[in-house]
Amino acid sequence: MAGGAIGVVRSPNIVHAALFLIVVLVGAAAQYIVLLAEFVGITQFFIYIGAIAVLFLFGIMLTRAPMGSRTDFDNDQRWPAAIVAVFLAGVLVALVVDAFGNDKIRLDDQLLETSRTGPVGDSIFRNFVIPFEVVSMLLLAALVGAVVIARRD
Amino acid sequence: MTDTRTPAPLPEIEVPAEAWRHLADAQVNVELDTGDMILNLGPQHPATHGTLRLVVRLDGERVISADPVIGYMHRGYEKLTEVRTYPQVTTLINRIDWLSSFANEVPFIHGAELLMGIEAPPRAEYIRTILTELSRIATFLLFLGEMGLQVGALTPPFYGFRDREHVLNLIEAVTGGRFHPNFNRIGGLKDDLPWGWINECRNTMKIVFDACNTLEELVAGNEIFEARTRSIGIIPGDIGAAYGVSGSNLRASGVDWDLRRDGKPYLVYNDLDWRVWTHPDGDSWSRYWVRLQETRESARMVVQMLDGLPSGPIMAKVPRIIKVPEGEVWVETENPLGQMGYYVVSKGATGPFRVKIRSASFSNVSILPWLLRGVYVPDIITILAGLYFILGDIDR
Amino acid sequence: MAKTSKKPKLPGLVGGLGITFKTMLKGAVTVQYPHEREDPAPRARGVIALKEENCTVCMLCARQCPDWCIYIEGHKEKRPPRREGGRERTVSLLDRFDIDYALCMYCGICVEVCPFDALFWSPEYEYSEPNIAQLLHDKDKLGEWMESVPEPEPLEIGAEVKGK
Amino acid sequence: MLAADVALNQYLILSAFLFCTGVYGVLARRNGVLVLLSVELMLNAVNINLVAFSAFTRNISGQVFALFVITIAAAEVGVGLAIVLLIYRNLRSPDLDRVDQLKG
Amino acid sequence: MLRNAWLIPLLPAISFVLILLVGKRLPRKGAEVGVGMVGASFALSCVALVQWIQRVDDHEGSGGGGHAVRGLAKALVPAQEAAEHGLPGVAAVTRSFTWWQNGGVKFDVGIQIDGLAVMMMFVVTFVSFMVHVYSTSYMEGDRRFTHFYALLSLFTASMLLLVVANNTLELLVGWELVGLCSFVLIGHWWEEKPNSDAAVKAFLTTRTGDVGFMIGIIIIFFAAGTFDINGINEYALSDGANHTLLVVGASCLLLGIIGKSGQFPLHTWLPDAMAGPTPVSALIHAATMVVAGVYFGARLFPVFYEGFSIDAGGINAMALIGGITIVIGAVLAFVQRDIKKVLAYSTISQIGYMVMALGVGAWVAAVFHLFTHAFFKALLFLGAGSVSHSGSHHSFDMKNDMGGLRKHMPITFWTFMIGSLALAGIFPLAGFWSKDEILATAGHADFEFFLVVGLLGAFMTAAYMTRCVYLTFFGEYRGHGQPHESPPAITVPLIALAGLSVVAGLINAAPLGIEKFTEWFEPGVAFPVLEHADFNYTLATVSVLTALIGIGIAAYLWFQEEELGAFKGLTQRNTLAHAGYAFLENKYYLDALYENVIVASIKGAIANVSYWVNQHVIDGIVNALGRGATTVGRATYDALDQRAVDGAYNGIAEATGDTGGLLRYVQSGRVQRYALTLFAAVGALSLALWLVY
Amino acid sequence: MTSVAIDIGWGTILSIKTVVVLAVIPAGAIILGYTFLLKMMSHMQSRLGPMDPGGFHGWFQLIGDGIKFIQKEDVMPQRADRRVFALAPAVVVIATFMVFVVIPAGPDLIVADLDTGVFYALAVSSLSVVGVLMAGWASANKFALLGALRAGAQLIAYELPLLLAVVGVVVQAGTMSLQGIVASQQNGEIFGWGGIGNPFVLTQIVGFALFLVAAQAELTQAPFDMPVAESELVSGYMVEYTGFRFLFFFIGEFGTAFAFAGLAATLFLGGWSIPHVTDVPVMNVLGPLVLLAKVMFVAFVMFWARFTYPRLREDQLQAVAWKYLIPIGLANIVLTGILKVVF
Repeated sequence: MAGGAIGVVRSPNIVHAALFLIVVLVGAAAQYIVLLAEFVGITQFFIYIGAIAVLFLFGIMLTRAPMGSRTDFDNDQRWPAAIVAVFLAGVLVALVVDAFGNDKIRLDDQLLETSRTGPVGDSIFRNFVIPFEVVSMLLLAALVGAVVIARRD
Repeated sequence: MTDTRTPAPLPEIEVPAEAWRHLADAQVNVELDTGDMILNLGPQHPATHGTLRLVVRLDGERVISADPVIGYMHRGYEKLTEVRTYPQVTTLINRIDWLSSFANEVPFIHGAELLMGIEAPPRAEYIRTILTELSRIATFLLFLGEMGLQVGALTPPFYGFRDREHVLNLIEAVTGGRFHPNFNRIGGLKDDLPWGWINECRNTMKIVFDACNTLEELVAGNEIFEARTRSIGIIPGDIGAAYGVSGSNLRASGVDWDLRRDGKPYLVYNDLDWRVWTHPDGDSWSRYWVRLQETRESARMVVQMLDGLPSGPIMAKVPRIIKVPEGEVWVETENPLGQMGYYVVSKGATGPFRVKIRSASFSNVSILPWLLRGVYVPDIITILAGLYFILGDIDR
Repeated sequence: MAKTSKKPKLPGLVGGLGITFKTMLKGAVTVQYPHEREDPAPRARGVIALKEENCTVCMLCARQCPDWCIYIEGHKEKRPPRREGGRERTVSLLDRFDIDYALCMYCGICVEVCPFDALFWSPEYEYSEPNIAQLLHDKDKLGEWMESVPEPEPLEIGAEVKGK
Repeated sequence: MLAADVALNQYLILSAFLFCTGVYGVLARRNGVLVLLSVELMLNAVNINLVAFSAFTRNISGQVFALFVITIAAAEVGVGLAIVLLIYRNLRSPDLDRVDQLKG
Repeated sequence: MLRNAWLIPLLPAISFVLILLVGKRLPRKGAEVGVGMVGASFALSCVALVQWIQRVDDHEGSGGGGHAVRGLAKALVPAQEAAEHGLPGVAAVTRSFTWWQNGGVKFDVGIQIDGLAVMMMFVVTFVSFMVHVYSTSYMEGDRRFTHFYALLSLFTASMLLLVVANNTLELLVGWELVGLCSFVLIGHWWEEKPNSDAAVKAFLTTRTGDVGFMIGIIIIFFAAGTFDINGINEYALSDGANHTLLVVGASCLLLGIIGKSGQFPLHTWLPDAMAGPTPVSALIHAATMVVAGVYFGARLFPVFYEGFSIDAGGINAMALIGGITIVIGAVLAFVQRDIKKVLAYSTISQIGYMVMALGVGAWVAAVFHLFTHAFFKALLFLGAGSVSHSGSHHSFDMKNDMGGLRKHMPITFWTFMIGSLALAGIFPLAGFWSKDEILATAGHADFEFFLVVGLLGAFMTAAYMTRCVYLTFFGEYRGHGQPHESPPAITVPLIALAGLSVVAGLINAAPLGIEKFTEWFEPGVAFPVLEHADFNYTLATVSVLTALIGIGIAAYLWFQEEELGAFKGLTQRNTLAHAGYAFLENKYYLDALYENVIVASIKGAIANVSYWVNQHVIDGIVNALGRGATTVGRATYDALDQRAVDGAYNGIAEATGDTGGLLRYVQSGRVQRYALTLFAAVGALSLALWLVY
Repeated sequence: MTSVAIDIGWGTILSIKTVVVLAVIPAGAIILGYTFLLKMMSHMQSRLGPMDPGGFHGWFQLIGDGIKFIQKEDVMPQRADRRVFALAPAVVVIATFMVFVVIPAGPDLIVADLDTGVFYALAVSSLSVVGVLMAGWASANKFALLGALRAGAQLIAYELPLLLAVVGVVVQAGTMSLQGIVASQQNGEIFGWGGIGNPFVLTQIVGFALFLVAAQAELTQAPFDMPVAESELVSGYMVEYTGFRFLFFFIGEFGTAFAFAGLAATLFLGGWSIPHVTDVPVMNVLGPLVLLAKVMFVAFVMFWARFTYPRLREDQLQAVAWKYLIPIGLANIVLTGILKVVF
C-alpha cells in the first residue's frame, strides 16, 4: 500500500500512476474489512475502484495519455515539496505516537455487530439524514457542474 | 433498330429537404480541433466485404471524411476480353459480380446477339429470365442475412446462407455451376432444364417466401435493427442519381426506375405481371426493405414464368465459329446490384475489339465520401452493408 | 398473394426470439461431410473425364481453354488402312493429356467444343490434394473419372430433344 | 468467538504516511490528473483514520463519515476531471504550471 | 376502504405518472387514463363515504350496522333524536408509519380519515371527475392536451394528499403541490404574456401567504411538539396550551389561508387566474386550490378556536377578514365584463362566507357551505366554459360576445340558472341551506355584525348573478359565432352537478329534521364543543327575501332596459358597432348608462371605486413594495457599492498594487506554490502547538 | 460451517474453497461455452456445431481449444506497455473469481456469507472494467483503445441499472446477504400461498428483466457488444491478445456470464433452494445441482438474446441505460418500497 502510494506520486507514466492508485485503494478497502467495517470496505470497492478509478483511467485515455513514460511530470518545486511532506509526516507521526501510543482497537463480535450494514444504514438515515440530503444535493450539483464544465459550447 | 447508345432517361424526382440536414450535421465542430484520428478500415478489415479499403478521418467517433481506396482486386477484365473469343468472355464476366454471375452474362450475350442480329428462341429467353431472377434471389438472400451480421446479429446470415443454398442447388442443377454457370450462349442456352426441375423450383420458391418472412421478422422488424438503420445514410434521390447510384439503392430513395421495366426491353419482363418496389426514405433500412420486397417479387416472377414456360428449341441457328459483324452496341440491364452495362465494339473478329463494363457497385460506392461525412463509426458499417456492393463488381 | 405475413404483430424483439427458438427445435441442415455426403446434381461440373479413345488430338480444347490449363502432346502414327486397298491412315495418338485443376476455371468450354465427345463432366468432387502439383491430372487419372460420369438425364417437359 | 487486539497506532501512522505522500504529490506534480490522484490519496488517508477511530471508539459515526467522504470524493473527481479536461482543451496540455493567469 | 384511503390520492398520482410517460402514445392522448383513474378514485371515495357513514351510525347504536348499502339506506331516513347534538365521538381512522426520525423528532407519513376528510374526498374526487370528463371535450385539440391531463391528475392527487394528511408536514407538501399545479395550469397557455403573468402573480401572491403558513406550522410545532394534526388539536384544546404561541401561530396560519383562499387583501390573484382554462378554474374554485385554505381552517379548527378566542364572541381577525372579503368580492363582481371574473369574485365572496363562518364558530356551517358551494360553483364555471366553448366563440366577454344564448343552449342555460339560484341562496336549493346555517349561527353566537354583513352579501350575490345571467342568456345575441349546444361530454357533467346543487343542501335541512351533515361529518374527538343554532324561520325568510329583492331589483333594471325600446335599438346597432367608428360613442353611451343605472340602484359607484382601489391601490401596494425593493437595491448599488465599496477597493487595490509589485515573485499564480506554503505552515503550526502543549 | 466434522483449521478450509472456486470458473466457462456458444447457437442457426472432438457431440472441442491456446505463441505488440498488458487478463479473471466467493450453492456451500453479499458481488464485478481499460490502453492499438473506452463507458453506465434491479430484491428480502435472500425466497409466500416459496422473479419481474438486460451489457454481449464489435473494431480491447492471455479473457467472459447467471438465479429464482426441503445435508448435495439447473436456465435466456439480436450503437446504448433502464429501476424501487411498507 505504501509502495503503491509512492508509485502514485513518483511513477513516470500517468496510467501507471492511476493503476498504482488502484493498488492503494484496494489496500485501504482491505484495511476497512480488517477493521470489521465491511460496508465501508465494499463501498470503497464499488465507488472508488469501480467508479472513481475507472473515471480516472477514462479521463487519462481521453486526454491521449502518451504510451511511453515522461520524465517531466514533476514541476520545479520537487525538493521543497519533498521536504515539506517529510516534515509534515514527521510531525504527524510524532503527534500520533505521542497521543495514542498504547491504545488498542479491540476487534470482537460486538464491534462486528455494530458495524453491520443495518446499523450503518440506520445511522445514516436517522442520525445523519440531513447531511445525507446535503450530500445528495452536492452530488447533483457536481453532476450538473461537471456536465456544464465539460460541455463543448 | 433504335439507337442503341442512349441510356434510358432518368425520371424527374423531388428531393426531400431534410436530406440536406445530413450535410449540415457534417460540420462537426471543426473549430474545435480535438485532433483528428485517421482510421484505416481495410483492406483486410473484417468490416469490409472483401478488400475495400476505407481511409476514415475521425473526430471522436464522427467521420470527417471517408475515402474509399479500391483496386486491390483489379483483374483487368476489360483488357482481357480483347484477347478472348466471345464464348470465352462469358467465363470471365461470370466473375465480375460473383454472387449473381448469371445476370452478368445476360447483357453481354444480349449485346453480341444484337450485333449479330440473332434472336434467341422464346424458351431460351424464359429460362434465361428464370435463372436471372434466381441469381437475384440468391444475391439478395445473402444480403438479407449478411446485413444482420453487420449490425451485429449472429444468426440471420446463417438463415440467409441456408435458404440461398436451395436456390444455388437449382442453378447448379441446370447449369452445372453453382457460382459461375457459364450457361449463356450466343443465340440461346447451353442446355435445357433437367427433368423434375420445375417442381423443385416451385418448392424452392416456397422456401424463399418463408425465408423472406423469417428475415423480415428477425431483422427488419427488430426494433434494434430499426434503431440502427432508420434515417442512417440517407441518400436523396437526385444526389444518388447524380452519383450514378442505381438499382435497389436508388429505388430505396424513392426513384421509381427499374431497367427491367424502363430500359430497352430485354428478356421477357414485359410478359410478366410484376411491380417495381420503392421506398421514399432513402436510408439503410429502406434499402433493406426494398431488397426484401424485390426478393419476394422475383420469387413471384419465377413462379409466373414456370407456369408460362413455352416449349420449343433453346438455341437459334448460329454458325459454329462465331464472328460478330463490325459495329458497336450499348446494352444495359438491371442486375441485382444495379445498372450493369456493356459497351461492345466489334471489328468483325472472333473476339470483341473493346469492351467497356459499367458495373453497378463501382458507381454505388462512389457516393461513399459524400454519404459517410458526419456519421458515427458504427454507422459506417451499416451504411456499407446497406449499400451492398461486391468487390469484384467494383474492381473488375 | 401474401405480400407480408399477416400474423398479429408482436414486438420485433419477441418475434425474433421466437424464430430462433423455433429454429433450434427444428433440427439442423448440416451435412456431416466425411460421414455422410451430398449428391451433387448430375450436371454439376465436378471434374473433367477423358475418354481417351475418342480423342483425336485436335487440340481444340486446349486452344479454347480461357486460361490454358490443358496440356496435350501427341504424335502421329501410320496405321494400316481400315479396308483393304484403302489409303494408309494417319492416326494421332495421345502422349499426354493433362489438366491442371489448380488453374482450371470449370467453365466447361473444352467439354463443349470437343467435336468427338472425348471430354465429359463428372460431378465427382473429392480429389483435393495436399500438394498443389498433384492437382495436375494426367490422362490416366482423367480416364479413371470416366467411371463416375452419369448418363445424360432426361429433360423437362417442353424441351426439344436434339436429334441424336 | 472473534477477539483480537490491534494497535490503533499502526493505522494512524499508515494514514499519516499516505497523507503526506499525497501532499507531496499535490505539491510536486505538474499534471492535473496526477494532482487529482494525489488528492485521492489524502482522502483515503482521512478515511482510514475515520474508520480506525470508529472501531476504536465503537461509534459508528466514523464509518458514516467515511461513506460521506467517499461520496464527496466521487463528486470531486467528477468536477476535477471536467476542469482538467477543460484546461487540456484550452491550453492543449494538462499541465498545471501553465495555469498561471492569476500571476501577480 | 377507510384504512386504505391512501389509495385515493395515489390513483391520480399514478395517473399523472402514466400520462406523463405514455400519454402521448395513447389513442385519446392520455385523457382515458386521467378519467379512468380519477373515476376509480371517485368510486373509492364513495365507498369510503358509505363506510364512514355506516361507522358513525353504528357508533350511535341505532341498529346493527352491517352491510354498507343498508347503512346508507338507513342514513337517508330522517333521524329523530340523533339530531339532538348527539356528538358522534367517532375517532378518525389514522394510519401512519415513521418516515424518518432525527434527533428524537419523528416525521410520519400517514392518513387521518374522519368525517371532514371523507366529505372532502368525495367533493374533490367528484368535482375533479366531472372536470376530467368535461375537459375531454373542452380541451380537445389543445396542443398540450396530454400535459393538461397529467397536471389535472396531479392537481387532484395533491389536493387529496392534503385532505388525507395526518400531519401538518404532509399537509404542507400537498399544500405546496396544489400551489405548484395551479401555477402551471393557470399558465397553461403561457405563450401569451398575460397568462404567464397571471400564473406568476398567482404563485407569488399565494407564496406570500405560504411563508406565513410555514412559519405558523413551525410555531405550532414548537408549541405542541408534534406535527400530528390530532395531537395539535388536542394540545390546542388542552388546558396547558400556551395561548400566546397559539395566537401567533393561528395568525400566521391565517395568513396562509388568506393567500390560498383568496381572502382580502391577497385576493387579487384569483380573478387574474381566470387566464387558465375554464376546467382548471372550476377545479381551483370548487374543489382544490381555494378551498384548501378553508379545509385547513376546518382541519386545525381548535387552533383557531383557541387562538382567536372564538367562543368569546365579538370581532376576531378571522371573522373580520371573511366579512370584509364577502363585501369586497360581491361589490367587485358587479362591474366585470368577463363572466369568469364575475364568478371569480363571487368565489372570493363565498369563500369569505366560509372563513367568516369559521371565525364565528360555525364550523359545520362553514364546511357545509364548502360542500354545497363546490357543486354549484363548479357548475357555474363549467357552464361558463360551455358558453364560451359553444356559444361565444371562446370569449368570456359578456357584453360583447354573449346574450340571448337561452334559446341556443337550453341545457347550459337551465343548469346555469340552477347554479345561480343556488348561489343566490333561494329556497330550497343547496346554497340556501348552507348560507342560512352560517347566518343562523352567526346570529346565535353574538356575532350580529357579521349577520348583517352576511345578509348584505346575500343581497349583492343575488343581484350580480342576475346581471350575469341576464347578460349571458337574455337579450339579443351579440357574438359572431354560431351558438349551439355543447356536446354531451360537457352537458352531462353540468346536469350531474346541477342535480347535486339542488339536493346537496337537503342533507342538513334543519326544519325537515335532517341534520345528517352535522351528524356524519362533525368530528367528535379533539374538537371544541360548539353550539348549533336552531333553525330560525324569521332569519331564513329574511335572507330569502333579501335575495329575492336583490334579484328583483336587478331583474327589473335589466329587463326594463329590454322593454324601453330606445336602448333596444342601440343594442341592436351596437352589434354593428364594430363596423364603424361612429357607433363607438353610442356604445360608450350605453355602457355609461348601464353603469349609471347600477350606481343609482345598487351603489355601483362603490363597486367601481373599490374595483379601482383594488386594482390600483392594493395591487399597487404589492407592486410598489417590489418596486421599492428594486429601487432601494439600485440605490444601494449606485451609492454604496459603486462609490463607497468600489472606491475603497480601488484605493486599496492601488495601494496593494504598489506593494504587490514587490511581492509578485511570491504570488506566482500557481496554486501549487500556495499549497506548498500552506502545508509547510500547517506542519510548522502543528509542531508549534504540540511543543507548546 | 458447523457441519465440517473434523477441525482442519480455517486456513485449510480457505485454501480448499479457493481451489474449488478456481476450478468452478473454467468449468463454468466451459459448460456455458460448450452448451450455449457451440451447441445452442449452432442449432439456432440450423447447424450442428462441433460433432467430432471427444466423440459425443464434440464435447471436447472447447478443452481442445484451450489446449491449443496454451500452445500458441505469446505475442506482445512491440510498443505495448508490457507489464500492464500482461496483467490485464489476470485482473479480469480475478474480478470474476471474486464474485464466486459469495454465491451460495447450498446451506453450507459458500466461501463467505458476507453481510453485504450482493453489494460485494456487484462491487467486485465492476473491477473487470479496470482490466478491460488496462488491456485496451496497453495494447497500443487504436481499435483496442476505442473498444476499451466503449467498454468502460458501457460498464459504468450499466452498473447503475444492475444495482437498481438488485435493490428491489434487497428491499423485499430485507437483507443483502445472498444466503438470507435465498432463505427468504424459500420460506416466502405469495399472497399467502407458500407452495413454491416466493421466488422473487414473480414479484420482481421488472427487476429480473432489468437485471438480465444490464447483465447482458456488463458481459458485453449482443445487443450490447459494441466494445468487441467484430465488424467495426475487430474484437475491441482483445484484438492484440493471443494464446493463453486470450484464453484468460475467454474464461473471464464466460466465467462472468456464469457468475451473473448465478447471481440472477440466486436473487430471483431462489438459488439452491427447493421450497419445503430444509434438510441441510440433503440440500448440500442437491443444492449445487438445483443451482446449476437454474443457472443454465438464466444463461439460456441471456445467450438466446445474444444470438438473436443485432447490436445497438454506442449512443443508443447509453440512451437505453439512462432514459429507460434507470428510470424504470428507480420506479421499481419506489414501488417495492411502497408495497413493502403497505403489506
